[in-house]
Amino acid sequence: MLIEQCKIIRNEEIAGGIWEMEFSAPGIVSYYTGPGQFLEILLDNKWSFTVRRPMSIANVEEKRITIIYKIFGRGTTLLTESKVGGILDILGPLGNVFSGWQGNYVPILVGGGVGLAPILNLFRECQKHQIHSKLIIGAKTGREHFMDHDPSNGIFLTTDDGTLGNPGTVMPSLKKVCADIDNPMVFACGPLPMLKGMQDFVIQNKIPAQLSVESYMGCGTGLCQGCAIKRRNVKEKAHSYHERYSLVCMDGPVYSASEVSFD
Amino acid sequence: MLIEQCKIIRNEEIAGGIWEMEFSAPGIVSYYTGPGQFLEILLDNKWSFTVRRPMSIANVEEKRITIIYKIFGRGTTLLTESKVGGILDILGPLGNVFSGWQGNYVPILVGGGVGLAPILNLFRECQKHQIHSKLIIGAKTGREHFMDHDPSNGIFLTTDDGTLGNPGTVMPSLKKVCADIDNPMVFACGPLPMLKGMQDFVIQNKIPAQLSVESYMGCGTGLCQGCAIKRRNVKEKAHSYHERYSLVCMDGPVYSASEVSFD
Amino acid sequence: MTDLRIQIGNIEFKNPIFTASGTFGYGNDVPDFVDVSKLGGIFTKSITLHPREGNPPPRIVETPSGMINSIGLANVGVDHYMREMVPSYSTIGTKIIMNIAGSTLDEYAEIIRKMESISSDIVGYEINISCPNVKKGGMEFGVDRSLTAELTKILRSLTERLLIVKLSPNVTDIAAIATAAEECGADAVSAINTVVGMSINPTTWKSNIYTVFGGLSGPALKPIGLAAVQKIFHSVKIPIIGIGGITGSLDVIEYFLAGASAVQLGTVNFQDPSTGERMIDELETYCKDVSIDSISSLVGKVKN
Amino acid sequence: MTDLRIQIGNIEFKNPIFTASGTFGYGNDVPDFVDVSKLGGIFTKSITLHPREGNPPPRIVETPSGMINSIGLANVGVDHYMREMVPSYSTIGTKIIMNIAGSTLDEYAEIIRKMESISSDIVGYEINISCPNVKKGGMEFGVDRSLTAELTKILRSLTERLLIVKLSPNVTDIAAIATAAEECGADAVSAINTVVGMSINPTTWKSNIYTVFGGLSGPALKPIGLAAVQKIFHSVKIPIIGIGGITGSLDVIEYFLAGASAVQLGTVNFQDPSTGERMIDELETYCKDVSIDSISSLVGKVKN
Ligand SMILES: Cc1cc2nc3c(=O)[nH]c(=O)nc-3n(C[C@H](O)[C@H](O)[C@H](O)COP(=O)(O)OP(=O)(O)OC[C@H]3O[C@@H](n4cnc5c(N)ncnc54)[C@H](O)[C@@H]3O)c2cc1C
Ligand SMILES: Cc1cc2nc3c(=O)[nH]c(=O)nc-3n(C[C@H](O)[C@H](O)[C@H](O)COP(=O)(O)OP(=O)(O)OC[C@H]3O[C@@H](n4cnc5c(N)ncnc54)[C@H](O)[C@@H]3O)c2cc1C
Ligand SMILES: Cc1cc2nc3c(=O)[nH]c(=O)nc-3n(C[C@H](O)[C@H](O)[C@H](O)COP(=O)(O)O)c2cc1C
Ligand SMILES: Cc1cc2nc3c(=O)[nH]c(=O)nc-3n(C[C@H](O)[C@H](O)[C@H](O)COP(=O)(O)O)c2cc1C
Ligand code: FES
Ligand code: FES
Repeated sequence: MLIEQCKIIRNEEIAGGIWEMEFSAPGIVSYYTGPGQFLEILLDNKWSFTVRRPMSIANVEEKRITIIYKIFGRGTTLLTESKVGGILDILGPLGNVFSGWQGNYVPILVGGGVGLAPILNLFRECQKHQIHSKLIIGAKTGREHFMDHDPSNGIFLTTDDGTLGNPGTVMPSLKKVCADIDNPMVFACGPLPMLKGMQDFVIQNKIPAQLSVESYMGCGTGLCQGCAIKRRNVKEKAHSYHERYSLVCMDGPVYSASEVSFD
Repeated sequence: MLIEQCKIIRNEEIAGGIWEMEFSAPGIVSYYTGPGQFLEILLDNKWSFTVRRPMSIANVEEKRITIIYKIFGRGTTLLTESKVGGILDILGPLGNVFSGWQGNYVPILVGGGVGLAPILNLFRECQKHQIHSKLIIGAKTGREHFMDHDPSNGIFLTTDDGTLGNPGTVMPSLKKVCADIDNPMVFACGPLPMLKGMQDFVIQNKIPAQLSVESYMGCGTGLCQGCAIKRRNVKEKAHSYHERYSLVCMDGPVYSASEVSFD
Repeated sequence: MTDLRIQIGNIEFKNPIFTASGTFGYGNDVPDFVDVSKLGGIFTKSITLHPREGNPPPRIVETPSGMINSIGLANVGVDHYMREMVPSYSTIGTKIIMNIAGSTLDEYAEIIRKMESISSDIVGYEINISCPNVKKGGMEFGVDRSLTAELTKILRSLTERLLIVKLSPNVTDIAAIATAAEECGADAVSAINTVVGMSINPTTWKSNIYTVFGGLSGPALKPIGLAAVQKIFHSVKIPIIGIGGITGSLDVIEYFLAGASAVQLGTVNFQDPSTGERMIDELETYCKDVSIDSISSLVGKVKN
Repeated sequence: MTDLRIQIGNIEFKNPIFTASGTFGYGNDVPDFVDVSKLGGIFTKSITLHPREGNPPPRIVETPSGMINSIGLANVGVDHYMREMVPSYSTIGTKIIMNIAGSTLDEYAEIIRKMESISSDIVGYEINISCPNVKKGGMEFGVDRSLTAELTKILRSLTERLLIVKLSPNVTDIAAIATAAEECGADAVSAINTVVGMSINPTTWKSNIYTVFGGLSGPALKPIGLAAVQKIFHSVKIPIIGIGGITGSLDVIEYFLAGASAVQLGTVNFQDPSTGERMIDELETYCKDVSIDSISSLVGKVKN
């Protein structure tokens, strides 16, 4: 982990409201351990943005890192205005990685909204290791997609409004894919409602699953204690430091589906 | 007076640490009344800069305005990063104008440091009206100058370190020029020490003079009452609202030399 | 059509967007490009019994997301105000609340007595209690529950116009002071005034403000203003006028949710004095989008 | 060579740059790229008698030039701390001040008693008095002069290590509380803790902080911290440790000029936890540039 001044190589809109940025980050890359890890990006040095913005690593190619981000609020809007050749102050790599996907399971990768990046990273990693995986990407509408719906190659796009790929959320597609496979293991990242639905489904069906979760982050380094998420099934008892809450930046962002609670 | 979104046409360093910026401002130009008036520039819309920065109008050409600014702190530094084609949020025109230079006097124009802009504006105006004026521009060192030392045409440059033009501050040159002229009237703008010296000299020698003064400004429109400057020779008496202080943005920035106090 | 009207005491305002004392002059001297008639109301700069020249410069300085000021209540004094300013209000197209300041209980009372002796379009008084009380060794009226109560009681007896007490945030328990004002007959409280602050030039070692201490305003203190309003909301029933760091219509919504029934805009007027008028349309759109008929139904509705 | 050393009580610190409680963990768990040995000292997060899980999320939110937090004193508790953390301090290369919090006078005392029963490298205690006193209906210790005095007196009798009282800015008269601490034997005071703040999501109407009220920190409150230090400086003789919104070495100079003898960095550590180390060289350069031998000669030297 270190703070690096990263030169921007590319920054472009790849679908409606979805941007991809590539920058040079030899230092960060030298510590990188795999899909799931994320970065903390400083948006300016004038304290208009007190906290860095967390962004998952979408790809690492030699000494370059790619992120995929969705325009959400004023920070991500500012990011779209970053010019090629400009410098971004980035802290990373942070967090843990998806694991178990090299085992005996068929990895089912599910990404939605801002949760695309780590899932695409894992997808590529599977390809590199010649692991046959399924990929399900959800979006509200067709123009937010930048890949092709390609069921024969195990790539399923879904849209809430039915304008592209399978209509509906990722859930029906996930259920169908899981039903067709003997040994599925789910890896997912996306908005809260999606993760909730996912968690219910995999627990009910005893499918092993890892979820990459989000949380409002103050530092990314364990110092602020802001990024707490509730653990699941923790008995209410006093004096049990770090039993009820987990720090997403230190213990996560990837959790086993049975570990965390979204309530 | 209005607030206008002005498109930047040019922004370049014209001498060491001195920049010139030209932008399109048809609305502001339509209210412009002459040299001395200034603008209030908003540096961003994120409240990293609470107050607008006051900048004198250095030139008006059709619907375009030029300012000349010196890198001073973080605001002027940010201004240098403004790109051609970009937009600046500008309030103006504000303040009063130099007056009396079309009368029976020989205008002696003196500018130093950040006080260059309104003086050059007045110089050009004199030229336009075929009024023969003298121009004295002071700087710390030669590399801060962008004009030619040209005594035969009434243009005198001075440098504190003697690297260009007449050595020393503007004062010796001013005294010399005034001594050679029958009916001088001084118009000056510059840093506080210069204005102080100037004031002493013109009052002692009964030379009519107008000084454009600076003050920390919160609004430029009379609302904040922040830009107060002391009036000269005001008897200490209670209950004399607006006798002791003048608001530079409303009553100034141009004052008769005998009106204001720099203590 | 969304209803932006709000009621304070027996006065109805066409919308809840007011300008804050000391940031909009007397209301009749703002730049031409501002249409004050769109505003719900204007709170004048603090007016004192005698004219005041104000403090020596430097009077203001920029700070992170804010500024410090120490103007020293520069104003024309009540007599000049009555003579020269008040007549212009008959055609101004919005409601005027006169903000008054004093250094003794008598001074406040005397100002109101004078104002009540003439007929005018002023709908009420906002009492700036963040003023040093010369009779109590310079302690501010607004930091003391009983002083605030006494002052409010006296002024209440002098007028039937709106009486709004403007609270200082520089206290341990702002809700207690608000309660005192309510109990003694205030029609509303406004909160907050500026927070005590300081700034130094590290090169010259000089204070950036002549009086050393000044008042912090601007977005930096929005969280402080919101917290104050929320605390007061749990303690009083009279309307609260929220102040502090408002720059856009979403800030107004935040203040309403925290418990404000109206708001005042201060520092933002220095960047653009027409900010308030633009908010009116934005608030209408917001209310339409979230399907509420009246902006008043937002008051205090924050969830946790 | 400029002398950056400073003295508090009988302890000498190699420089006046400390990290603030709750923003640097226990000092032994910071990112690798940070060289803590360069710091003058580390103030641990608040440690309580029993471990605390802290508050439910959301615990933090960004605000203009600052942030609000409501962590709820999540910490391992004093026993675990003594066992697992304290031993690591023998090789940490900087001085450790343990920050303690409690909800009764006894709890504070019990923590110090436990700590005093073992030998350790801890040079002192910073007392977080911005905690609700459960025996007084939840009123904070730090808002009350006599409670602060009583607490300080008790703790003073239990230790000869440094006793530093950390003051809350949410009071009418911070200098009075500082004086109480001084009179009862505190070696120093630190100021300020966070200012009460609030933030609401105008779309969801939800509080951005689970507990509704939280603590505002960051550059937004630098003017408030500076004013507090200046006020305290005129009231006490013991050293003041300045806190609030420091992000660069010029901010440190401002705090010294206002009256601080040392400073703590808080929120800035979240952007870059190595900020403190970089300041040391910058402070040396500054002192050289203005030709002062010892940074201590800046203390309280603001001019007006
Ligand atoms: C581990 C992790 C990985 C992420 N990876 C990606 C990614 O690859 N691509 C992507 O588009 N988005 C990603 N996000 C989400 C992304 O961080 C937010 O969308 C972004 O911070 C919003 O910033 P903003 O300034 O645009 O929004 P703002 O207008 O500032 O805030 C709007 C909302 O965004 C959220 N938010 C703001 N700041 C933070 C913060 N520091 N931490 C968490 N949430 C915040 C809050 O809910 C806030 O209310 C990730 C988040 C986490 C925690
Ligand atoms: C009427 C008027 C006309 C001016 N015309 C010019 C001009 O043509 N060219 C030029 O280079 N400069 C001009 N100045 C000065 C210019 O406004 C300051 O140099 C500039 O504001 C500094 O901003 P900064 O952010 O770079 O400095 P900062 O780092 O923000 O501030 C450094 C210092 O600059 C001064 N300053 C900052 N903000 C203001 C403000 N709002 N008002 C006044 N002073 C301020 C203060 O003394 C402050 O301590 C003029 C000033 C006035 C009052
Ligand atoms: C320059 C200036 C002058 C002010 N003068 C007064 C005043 O005369 N009387 C008063 O009650 N409040 C005064 N205030 C306080 C404002 O009315 C308001 O309470 C405060 O600025 C917070 O709001 P804001 O953050 O929107 O500016 C003044 C504020 C500023 C910035
Ligand atoms: C996330 C966070 C947690 C904090 N926790 C504590 C704490 O446990 N005990 C304490 O005394 N102060 C705590 N503080 C207050 C800081 O020590 C400091 O006083 C305050 O943040 C102001 O400094 P800053 O503006 O540099 O952050 C905390 C501050 C933050 C931002
Ligand atoms: S983001 Fe600060 S502890 Fe996790
Ligand atoms: S700058 Fe605000 S009154 Fe002059």
